[in-house]
Amino acid sequence: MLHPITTEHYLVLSAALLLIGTVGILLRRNAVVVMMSLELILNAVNINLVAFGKHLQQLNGQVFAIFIITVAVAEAAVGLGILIAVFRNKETVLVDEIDLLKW
Amino acid sequence: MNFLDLIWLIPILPLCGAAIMLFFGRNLPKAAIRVISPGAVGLSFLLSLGAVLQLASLPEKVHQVILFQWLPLLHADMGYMLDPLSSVMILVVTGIGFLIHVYATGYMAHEHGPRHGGFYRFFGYLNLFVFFMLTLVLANNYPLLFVGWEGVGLCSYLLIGFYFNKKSAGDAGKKAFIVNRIGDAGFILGMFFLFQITGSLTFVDVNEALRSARFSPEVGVFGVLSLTALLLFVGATGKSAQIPLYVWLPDAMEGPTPVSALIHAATMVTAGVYMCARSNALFALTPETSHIVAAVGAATAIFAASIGLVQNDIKRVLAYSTVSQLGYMFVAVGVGAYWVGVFHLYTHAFFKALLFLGAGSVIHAVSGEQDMRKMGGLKDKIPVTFGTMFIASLAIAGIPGLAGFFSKDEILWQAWSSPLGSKVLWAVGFCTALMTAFYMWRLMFMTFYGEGRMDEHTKHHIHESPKSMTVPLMVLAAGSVCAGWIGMPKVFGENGFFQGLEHWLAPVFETGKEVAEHGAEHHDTSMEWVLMGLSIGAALSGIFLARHIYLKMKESDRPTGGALHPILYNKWYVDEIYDFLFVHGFSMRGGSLMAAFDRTVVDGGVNGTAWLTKMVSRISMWYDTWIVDGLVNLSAYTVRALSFPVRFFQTGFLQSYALVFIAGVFAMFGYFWWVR
Amino acid sequence: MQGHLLSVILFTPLAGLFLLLFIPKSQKTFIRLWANITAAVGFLVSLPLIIGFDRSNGGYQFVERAEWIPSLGVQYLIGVDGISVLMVMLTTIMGFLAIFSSWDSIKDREKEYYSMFLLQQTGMLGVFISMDFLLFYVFWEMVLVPMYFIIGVWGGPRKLYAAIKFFLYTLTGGVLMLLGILLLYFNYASQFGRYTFEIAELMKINLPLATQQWVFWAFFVGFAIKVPMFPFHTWLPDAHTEAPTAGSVILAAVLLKMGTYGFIRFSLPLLPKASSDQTIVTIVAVLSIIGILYGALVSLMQQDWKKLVAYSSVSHLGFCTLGIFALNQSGIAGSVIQQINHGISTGMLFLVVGVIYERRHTREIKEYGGLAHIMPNYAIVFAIAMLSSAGLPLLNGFVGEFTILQGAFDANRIWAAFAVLGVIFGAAYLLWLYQRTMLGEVTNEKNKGLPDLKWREWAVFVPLIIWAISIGVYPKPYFDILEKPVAQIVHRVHDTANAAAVPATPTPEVASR
Amino acid sequence: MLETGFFYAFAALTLIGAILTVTLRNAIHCAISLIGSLAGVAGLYLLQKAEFLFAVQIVLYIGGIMVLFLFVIMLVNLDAAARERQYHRHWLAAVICTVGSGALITWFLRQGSGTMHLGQSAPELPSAGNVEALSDVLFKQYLVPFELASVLLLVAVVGSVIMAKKRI
Amino acid sequence: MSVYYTSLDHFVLLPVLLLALFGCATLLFDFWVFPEAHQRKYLLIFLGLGEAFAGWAYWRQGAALAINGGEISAFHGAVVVDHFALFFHWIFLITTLVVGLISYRYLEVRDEHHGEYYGILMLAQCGMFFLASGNDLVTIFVGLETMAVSFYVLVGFLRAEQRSNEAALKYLLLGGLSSGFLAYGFSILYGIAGSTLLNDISKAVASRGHSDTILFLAIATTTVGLLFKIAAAPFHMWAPDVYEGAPTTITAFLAVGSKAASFALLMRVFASTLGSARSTWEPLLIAAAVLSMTIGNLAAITQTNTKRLLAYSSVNHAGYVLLGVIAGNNTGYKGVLIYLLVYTFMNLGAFLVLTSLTRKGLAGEDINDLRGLMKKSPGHALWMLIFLLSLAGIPPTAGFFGKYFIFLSLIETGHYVLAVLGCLYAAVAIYYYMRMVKAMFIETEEEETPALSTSFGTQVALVVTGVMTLVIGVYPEPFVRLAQQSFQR
Repeated sequence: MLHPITTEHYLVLSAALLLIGTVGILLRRNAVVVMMSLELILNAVNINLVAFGKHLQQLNGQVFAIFIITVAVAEAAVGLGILIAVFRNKETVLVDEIDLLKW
Repeated sequence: MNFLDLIWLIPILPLCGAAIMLFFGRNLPKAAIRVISPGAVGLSFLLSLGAVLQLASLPEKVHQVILFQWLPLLHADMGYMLDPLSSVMILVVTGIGFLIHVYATGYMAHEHGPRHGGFYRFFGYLNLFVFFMLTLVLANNYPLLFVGWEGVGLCSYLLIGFYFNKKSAGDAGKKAFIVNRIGDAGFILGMFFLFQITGSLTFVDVNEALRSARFSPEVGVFGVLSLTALLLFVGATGKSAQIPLYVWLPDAMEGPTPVSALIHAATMVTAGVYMCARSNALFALTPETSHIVAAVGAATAIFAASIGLVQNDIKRVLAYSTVSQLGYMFVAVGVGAYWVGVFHLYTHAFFKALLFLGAGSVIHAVSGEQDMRKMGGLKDKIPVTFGTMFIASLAIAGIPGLAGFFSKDEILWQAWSSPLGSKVLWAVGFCTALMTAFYMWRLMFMTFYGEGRMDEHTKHHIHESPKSMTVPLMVLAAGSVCAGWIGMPKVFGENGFFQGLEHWLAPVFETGKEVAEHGAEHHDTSMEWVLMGLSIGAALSGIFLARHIYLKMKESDRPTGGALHPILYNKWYVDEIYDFLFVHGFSMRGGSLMAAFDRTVVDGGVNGTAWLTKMVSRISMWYDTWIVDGLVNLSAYTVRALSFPVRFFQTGFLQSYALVFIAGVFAMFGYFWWVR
Repeated sequence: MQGHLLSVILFTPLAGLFLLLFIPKSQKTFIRLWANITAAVGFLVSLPLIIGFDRSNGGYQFVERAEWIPSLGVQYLIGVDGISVLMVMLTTIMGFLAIFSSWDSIKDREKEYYSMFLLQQTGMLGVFISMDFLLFYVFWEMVLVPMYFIIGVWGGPRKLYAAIKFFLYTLTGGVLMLLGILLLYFNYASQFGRYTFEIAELMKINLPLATQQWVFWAFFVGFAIKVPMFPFHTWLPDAHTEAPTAGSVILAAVLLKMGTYGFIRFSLPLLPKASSDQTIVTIVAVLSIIGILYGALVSLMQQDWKKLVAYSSVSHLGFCTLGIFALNQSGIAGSVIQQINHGISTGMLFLVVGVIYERRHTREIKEYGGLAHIMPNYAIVFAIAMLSSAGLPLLNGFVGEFTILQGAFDANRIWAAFAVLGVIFGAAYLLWLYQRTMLGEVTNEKNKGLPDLKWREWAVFVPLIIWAISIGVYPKPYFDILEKPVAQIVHRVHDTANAAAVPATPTPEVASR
Repeated sequence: MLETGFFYAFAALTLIGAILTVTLRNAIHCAISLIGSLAGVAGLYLLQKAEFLFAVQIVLYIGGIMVLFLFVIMLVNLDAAARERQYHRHWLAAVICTVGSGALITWFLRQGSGTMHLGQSAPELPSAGNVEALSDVLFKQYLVPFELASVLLLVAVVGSVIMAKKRI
Repeated sequence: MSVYYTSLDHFVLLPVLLLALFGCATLLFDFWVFPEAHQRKYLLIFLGLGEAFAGWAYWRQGAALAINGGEISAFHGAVVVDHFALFFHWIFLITTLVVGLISYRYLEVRDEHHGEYYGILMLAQCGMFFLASGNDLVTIFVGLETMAVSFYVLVGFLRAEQRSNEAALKYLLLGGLSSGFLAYGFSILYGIAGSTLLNDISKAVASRGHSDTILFLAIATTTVGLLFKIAAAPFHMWAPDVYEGAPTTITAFLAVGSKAASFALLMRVFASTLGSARSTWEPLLIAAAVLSMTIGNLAAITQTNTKRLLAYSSVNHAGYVLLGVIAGNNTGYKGVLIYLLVYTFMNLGAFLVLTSLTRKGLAGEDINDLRGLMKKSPGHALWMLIFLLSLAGIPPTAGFFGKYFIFLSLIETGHYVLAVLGCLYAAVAIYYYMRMVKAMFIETEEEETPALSTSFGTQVALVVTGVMTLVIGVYPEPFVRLAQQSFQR
C-alpha cells in the first residue's frame, strides 16, 4: 500500500477521470452537467500534464496546464452563454430534447 | 463504236431511267414515262447486242472494264466484265426486260389514284431492278455481284410490296427480303472464305487460282473448299428459291404480274443458278457439294411440281412451276453440266415470262380474278393470249422442237449420264416432267377451255389486251419456239449453230466441259434417244391426262387424289411445319393445322424463324429491362436505400453523436490492441 | 491562320457561343440564325482541313503544340491523322445539320439550347484532335454537361431519369479511365524521369502485360460505356429516347464514336500487348457479338420508334468494336468507316423519327401505319435511311459492315459467322418498322392530313443522302485516308505481340496472321 | 510515505467527486461534487509542488467557473429537468465503449510505461522560486500562447455576452 | 528581465496582430460610432482594412521567404512562417474576406446584424493563423480553441433561432469533447518528448518503436481531435447539424476556413511531426477516409436540405483530402494543398449562392428553393453550376485538378484499391450535385418568390470565386507551382 507514487499512478488516475468525464457527456441529459463533465476531462489532461512535467523535471507541463484552464474557462463561459440562449428559446436544457436538426 | 468499252453503260442507262422516274416521275406525263422507262432498257438491249457481237470476235472471249476501285481492302473494283456467260445473261435480262416493260405500260395503265397511283414509281422500281440485275450479271467480282444480288432483292421487296396498302403484300415483300437475307449471310461468309483461300474476289483471279490449285495450303484443305461452295449455294438457295428457302417465292406473287414475270420467273430467281455457274471452278473441285446441289435441285423440282398439281390460283401454279424449273437448273449445275443449267435458264426465261404475262393478260381480262375455278372458256375471247400461252405451255411441257424440250431433255440426259449424276436424279426429273406437263395443261384447260365459270358481270367485260401487251406476248412466243435451237443435243448431228450455246459458253466452263464430255464418252447415243423418247412420252401423257381429267370429266367425277390432295394443296404443310416449329409451337392448344395456317396468313407473321427471333428478342428485352437495367437500377436503389440507414444515425441527439465519437475512439484503440 | 487551323476549328463554336450570350433572349430568330451561322462557319473552316490533309502521310498533321501546365507535363497539343480527320469532319457536318434541324423543333429556351450545342461541338472536336491525354480527358468530360442539359431540359417525359443515367454511366467510366491514364502517366515518369501526357511519348513505355491489362480494363470501362458495349448499354436507349431529335442525332452520330475512337486511338497503340492478348480480345469480341445480336433482337420487340433506332445503335456499334478487335487492316478501317456510316444512317433515322414526332408528338409505332400514302417523300427518305442502316450495297452501311465482317472473318471465322446473323436481324427489324409505320392502310385518323417534308427538312436530309450514297459507291477516299494510320496501329499491335510471343512459342498460327 | 497517503486521499476525492458529478440527480449537488473533485485535483497539484497551479485551480476554477455554473443553474430553473429521467437511453453501449476505451488506455499506459520509465517515482522539483521559474517559462517560451489566450478570452467574453444578452 | 522577442518575431506575428487590432477596433466602433443597424455595414471597412494589412504583411513575409528560403521561425520556434503556412494564410484571408462580403445582406435579412460578428470573424482568423503557423503544442492548442470558441459563438449568432442555438450547443459540447481528447493526446506527446515544440516531438517520435503503445495512444487521441475538426467520419456527426443550423455565411466559413485550418494542422502534425510513425496512423486515416467518402456520399444522396447536403459533401471531400495525406508522397501533399485551395473557392461559391437564396421570410435552404433559378437569376445559376461541377470534379473546372493529384498520388504509392474506390465515389457524388443542377435548370418554380437578396459584395465575391474556380480549372499551372513551392520539405 505504501509504495512510492509514480508518474504512472497519476496517468492512470487521469485516465479514470477522463473516463468518468466521458461517461458524463455520454449519459447525462442535463446540458449543464454535460458541461461539468467537460471540465472533468480537461482536468484529466491537466493531471497528465503536471505529472509529466514533474516526471521530466520541467515547468512546461504546468504552463500548459494553465493554458488548459484558460481554455476551459473560455469554453465554459461561452457554453453557458449558449445554454442560456437555448433555454430562453426552448425552455429546456435536456440535450435529448434539443433535436430539431437531424437526418 | 466500241461497245465493249461501253458495257458499263448497260446498267447505267436503266439507273438513269430509274432516277428520272423516282425523282421527277411525279411531274411527268404518263406518255413520257411510257417512253423513257422501256426506252432505257431497250437502249441497254441494243448496247448489249452490240457488245456481245464484238465479244464474239475477241479471241479470249473476255472483256473487262474497270471504272474505279471500290473496296480496296478486298481488291474489289467497280468493274464490269463481259464474257460468254454474262453475255447470255445480259441479253436475257435486257431483252426480256424490255418486253416486259412494254407489256407493263399496258398492264399498269389502269393504275388510278393520286399521281397515277404510283405509275411512275412502278417503272422507277422496274428500271432500278434492271440496273441491279445487270450489275449482278456484269460484275467482275463477287462483292459487286453481291451489290446486284442485294439490289435485286430490294427491288423485289419494293415491287412485291408495290400495292403497299395491302398488308399481305407488305408481308410478302418483307418475307422475301428476310429469307433472302438468310441466304445472303451464307453468301457473305462464302465470299470471305474465297478471299481467304484465293486472296482475291475477282472472278478471273478466283477461277484461275482454283483451277491451278494456287491457294494457300493451310486454308486450302478439302473441307474448307466444300464449306465455301456450300455457303455460296446457301446464298443461291435463298435467291433461287430452293429448299429450304423457297417459301418466299409463292408469296411474292402479291406483286403486279409483270413483276412476277420479270423478277420471279425470268431473271432474279435465276441469279442463284448464274452464281453457281459463275463459281463452276469451285463447284467442280468439290463433288460432294455438287451432289448436294443436285439433290436439293431435284428435291425442289419434284416437290414444287407436286404442289403445283393442285393449286387453283393461276399465278401460284406458275410460281410453283418456277420453283420446280429452278430445281431443274440446279440439277444441271449439280451434275456438272453448267452450260445446260444456263441453257435451261435461258429458255425458261422465255416461256415462263410468257406464261406469266399471259396469265397477267388473262387476269386483266377477267377483271383481276386469279382463281382458275372461276375462269374457263376464254379461248375465243382472248385469242392472242390463248395462242401465245398455248405455245408456252407446249414449250414448258417439253414438246419436241420447242425451246423447253431441248433444255429439259439435255438436263435429263446429263443427270443420267454425267459421272456426277445418277439414275435416281433422272427418275426424279422424269417424274417432274410428267407432272409439269400435267399441271401446265391443267392450267390451260381450266382457264381457256370448257364453260366460262365467271359471273355474268365479269363475262361482259372480257376483252383482249391492248397491243402494248399482246405484242410482247407474241415476241416471247416466237422466242419460246426458237430459243432452244441453239442448244440441240449432239445426237441430232454436230452443227455449229445448233450447238452454238455450248461452244459459246465453253471458255467459261472449262472444267465443267471436261466433266460433261467425260460423261458423254461413256454412254452410247442410243440410250440418249431412248431417254428422249421417254420424256416426250411423259410430256404427252401429262397433257392427255390433264385433258382427260379437266376437260372430259365432270367436276364431281374428278379424282381427288385421295389423302394426297390436301397435302399437296397445302403445299406439304411446309408453311405449317415452319409455323409449328417456330410460330405457334407453344400456343397450339388443340387447334388444327389449318387453323394455324389461317392465323399465320391472317397475322401475316413474318415467318417461322422470325417468330423464333421474336421470342428470343422478347427474352432479350426482358433481360434488358429486368436484369441488365434492373441490376443497374438495383445498385442505384441500393445506394439510395443505404442512404437512409446512414442518415438514420444522424438522430439529432447530441449524445448519440458523442457515442459514435467514442465508439470510433474505441474502435481505433481496439484495432491497435488487436494488431499488436 | 493556316498554322492554327485546328485551333480555329476547335474554337469557332466556342467563339460563336460567346457572342451568342450577348443576344437578348427575346430575339429568338436571331439566336437561331446566329447558331446556324456559327455551325455553318464551323463546318466551312473544317473544309481546308480535309482539303489540305496529306493522305500519304500516316502521322499527325496540322500539329499545334503549346505548353499548358508544364509542371504536370500537360500540353495543348492537337493534331489530326487519318482517323481523326474523318471524325472531325463527321462532327462539323453532323453538328451543323443537328443545329439546323432544331430550327422548328425547339421553341423553348433557345438561347440555352444553342449554347449547349455549340459548347458540345467544341468538346467533341477537342476529343478527336487532342494528342495529349489530359487534354483529351478534359474534353471527354466536358461533353457530358451539355448533353446532360440537352436531354434533361429539352427531352421527353422521362428526361430526368435518362439524363442522370447518361451522366452517371459515362462519368463512372470516365473516372476509371482517368485512373488508367494516371497509371500510364506514372509509369512513364518512373521510366523516363519526367511527366508527360503526350500520347506519342506514352507509347514508348515498356509495360509488362499484367500492368497493361489493368490499364486496358480501366480504359475499357470508360470506352465501352461510351460506345456502349453490351453490358454497359442500358443508358443508351433511355438517353436516345428521351433526348430531343437533334440531341439524339449528335449522340448517335458523334458522341458514341468517342468510345470507339478511344479504343482505336488509345487502347490499341498504347497497350499493344494487352490489346492483342488472346483472352482480352476474345472477351471484347464476344461482347461485341452479343451486342450485335442482342441489340438487334431487342430492337425487334420495341414498340417505341425511337427506342428501336436506339437499340439498333447498340447492334451497329457492336460491329464497330468487333472490327477494332479483329486487329487487322480491314477490321479497323472498316470500323472507322462504319462509325461514320452509323453517324449518317442512324442520324438520319433519328431525324426521320423527329420529323414525325414533331407532327404527332408520339413515338408509339402503333399510332402510325400507311404514312407512305400521306407523306410519300418522307417515305422515300425513310426508306433510304433504313436501307443505309440495314447495309444495302451501294449505300454506305454495306461498305463498313462488309469490310468489318471480312476483317472479323480473318481474325476468327466463328465471330464472322455470328456477326453475319446481325445483318439478317438488321434487315428484319428495320423492314418491320418500315412496314408497320409506312405501309398498309392509314389506320389512324390523326395521321390524315399530315404535311409532307418541308424544305428545311429536305435541306437536312439531302446532304446526308448524298453522303450516304457517295460512301456506298465510292468509299476509296476514306480507305485511302485511313490506310496509313490504321496500318501503323495494326503493325504496332502485332509487332509488339509477336515480339512478346516469339521467344515463348513461335506458333505458326500467329505467324500466318 | 506521507505523500502516498495524500495521493490516495486526493485521488479518492477527485474520483468520488467526479463520480458523484455524473451520477447525482440534482444539478446543484453535481456542481458541489465537481468542486470537490476539482479540489482533489488541486491537492494533487500541491502534492507535486505546483503551488501556482494549485492557486489557479482554487481561485479560477473553483472560485470562478463553479460560481458561473451555479449561477446558470439558478438562472435556468432546473427543477423540472431534475425530476425526469436522468440518463440517456443508450447507457449500455456508452458504458461498454467508455469502459473499453478506458481499459485500453490503461493497458496502453502500462504496456508503454517501461519505455518511458514511468514506473519510477519522479524526483522532486526545486520548490523554491517556483512561481518565478514558471513566469520565466510562461513569458519566454509561451509568450505567443499567452498573448493569444487574451484573444481567446476576449472572444469568450464577447461571445458569452452576445449569447446571454436578450438584446444587443 | 530581458526582452525576449526581436523584430523578427514581430515580423512573423505582424499579420495576426493587425487582425486582432482591427478585430478589437470593430468591436469598439460597433458600440460607439455605428449604433444604427444600417450603418453597421461600414464595419466591413475594418475587416477590409485588417485583411488588407494582413495581406500586405503576408506579402512581405512571402518576399522575405523568397530571399531567405526555408522558414522564418519566431518566439523560440513556437511560431513558424514558411511557404506552407503562407499558403494557408492566404486561404484564410480570402475566406474571411469573402465571408465578410457576403454576410451583411444575409445578416440584415436575418435581423441579426451586429458589429461583433465581424470582430469575431477576424479573431477566429487569428486562431487559424496559429493552426497553420503554430509549431508548438500549446500555441496550436490555444489557437485551435480561439478559432473553435469563435465558431461556437458565430454558429449560434442567430440567437433568436432555435436551430442556431441548437447547432451552437451541439458544436460546443462535441467540440469540447474532441478538444479534450486532443489535449489529452498533446499531453502525452509532451510527455514523450519532454517538449512542446513540434520539432522536438518529431525527433522523439522518430526514436521510438513502431508498436509503442503510448505513442499510439498519443497519436490516436490526437487523430481523433483532428479528424473531428476536419469533419471526417466517424467524428463527423456534428457537421450536418451544425452546418444546417448555423447562419449560411458561417457554414461557409466553417466548411472552408475551419476545415482548411484543421487540415493545415493535420498536415503539419502527420506529415512532419509524426511522419516517422506513418505505419501507426496510416490505417486510422485510411479507415476515416473510406468511411468519410462512404457516409458523406450515401447520406447526401437523399438529402433535401441544401446546406445539409453540402455538409455531407464536405464530409466526403474531407475523405478525399485525407487520401492525399495517406498517399503521403510529394504529389499527395501537393494534391492536398491544391484540393484545399480549389475547395475554398468552389465551396465558398456554392454557399454564397445559397446565402443569396435566403430572403425575407424564406430560408432558401430546401433543394426545391433552387427551382427555376435559371429563369430567375441566370447569373447565380450558371455560377452555381460551375461550383457544383467543380465539387463533382468535372473538368475543366478546378475540382478536377484537386481530384487529379489525389488519384495520381494514390497510384504512385500503389494504393490502387483506394484509387478505384475514390473514383467510384466520385461518380456517386455526381448524383446529388446533379440533383441541385436539375432543380436549378430543369425544374421550374412552383410559386412566385421574391428576388434573390444580393448585394454588391455578394456579386463581387461570386465573380471572384467563380472566376477562380474556372481559372484554376483551365490554367492551373501557377497554382500547381504555388502548391509545389509550398510543400518543399
